[in-house]
Amino acid sequence: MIQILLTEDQLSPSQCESFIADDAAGGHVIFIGTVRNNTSKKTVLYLDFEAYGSMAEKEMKKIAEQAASKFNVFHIVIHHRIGKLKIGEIPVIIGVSSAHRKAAFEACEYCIDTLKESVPIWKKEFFEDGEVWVAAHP
Amino acid sequence: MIQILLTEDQLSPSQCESFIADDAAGGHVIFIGTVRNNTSKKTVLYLDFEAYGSMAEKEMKKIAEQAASKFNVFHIVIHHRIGKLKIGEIPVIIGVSSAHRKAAFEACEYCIDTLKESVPIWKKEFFEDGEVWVAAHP
Amino acid sequence: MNIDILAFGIAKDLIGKRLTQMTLEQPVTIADLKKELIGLFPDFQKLSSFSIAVNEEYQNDDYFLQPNDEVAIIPPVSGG
Amino acid sequence: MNIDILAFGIAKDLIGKRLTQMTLEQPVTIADLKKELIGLFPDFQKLSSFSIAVNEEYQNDDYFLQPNDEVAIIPPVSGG
Repeated sequence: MIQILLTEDQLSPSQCESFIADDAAGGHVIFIGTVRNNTSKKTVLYLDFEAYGSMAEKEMKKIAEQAASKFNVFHIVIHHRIGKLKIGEIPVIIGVSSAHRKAAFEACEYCIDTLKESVPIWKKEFFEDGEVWVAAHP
Repeated sequence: MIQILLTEDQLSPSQCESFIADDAAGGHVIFIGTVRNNTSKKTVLYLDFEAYGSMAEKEMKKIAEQAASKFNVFHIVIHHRIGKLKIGEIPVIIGVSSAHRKAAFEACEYCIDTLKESVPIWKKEFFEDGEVWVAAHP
Repeated sequence: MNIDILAFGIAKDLIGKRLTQMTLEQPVTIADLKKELIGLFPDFQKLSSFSIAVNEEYQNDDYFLQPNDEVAIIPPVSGG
Repeated sequence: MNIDILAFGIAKDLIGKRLTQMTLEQPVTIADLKKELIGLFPDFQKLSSFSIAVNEEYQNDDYFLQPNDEVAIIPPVSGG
């Protein structure tokens, strides 16, 4: 089963872990992204995430479906938060369960790598002396 | 930092997640192993884990130290449970945090792969019609 | 034809608003639209790249826009 | 010399107890100990493999055992 969530509320690792639980699963791999306090050695104050919501949900669903067809897994959950996030807060959680662990590792890494390439979500980093849309410029 | 735990008590994913949290970390990868309800299509009732406790703790610490030296990571936690575990219960949790996610994925997978090769812990599977020490025979 | 265009992230900042309307002669491809955008807002050329989504799907430069399409400018994404 | 030997997992089942004592002529290597164990408990040969740890570290077949070593039989591990 696949679960996709795009929300302004706090994300919950334990909720994601519950969704992927399965009596036939032996391995669960969870990726939790957090807001780092620095980028290129500059101190980050906070981030602001914006999404093209309806398309972002569709793209996340596509990624989960692709991962489910490429790897031998049971369940995939992708939760992404938008809005203003402080250092240490969680913008993204991806969880995958499988009978054998290798498939869960591969599918989880595939989902986060692909999400970062194709899902229409943008983050702006706020520094003490300015702000910048991440990855916008070469 | 490294944290190793070998215990008869229930393991807690959220406790492991808290240990690896770091304001400079952007990626956290958590592996949660659970007891599957089947093996080679036979129904498993429960497992019983036994350890050479003092050596198992040393070996887990070595693995975490090796992973920390091979990959660019911040924190590694390895918790392993022993005793009788029911289907769905958690024998092992491994968590790794890093600035960039790739290192956390690699270190986490390295730790669980190596743990399964070298840490002196043994599990016996209990079926309706018998019991077997896993991996003991060819 | 008139086309409603959604802009996100830095594209919204460059255009100055989230929803803008452009009048274009049919037939018009995504390549034509991109050229038009760069003409109006030269800073689009400074971006690493930008894509166009139509009805919530990425489309290539040779796609022909239709009157009721929902068109969105997708600057380099940075989610996760 | 007398050596205390710890046995775990299936090794404990084969020997029948967790702690056993063997009397061996010095010098004695781990290879010698393994041969002795197989002589006493032939089912050890049926295992996929088994290792010997000395003072909580894996040691190779050519390691010479010392009187106060803590020796442990490590059948194929299956943690995780």
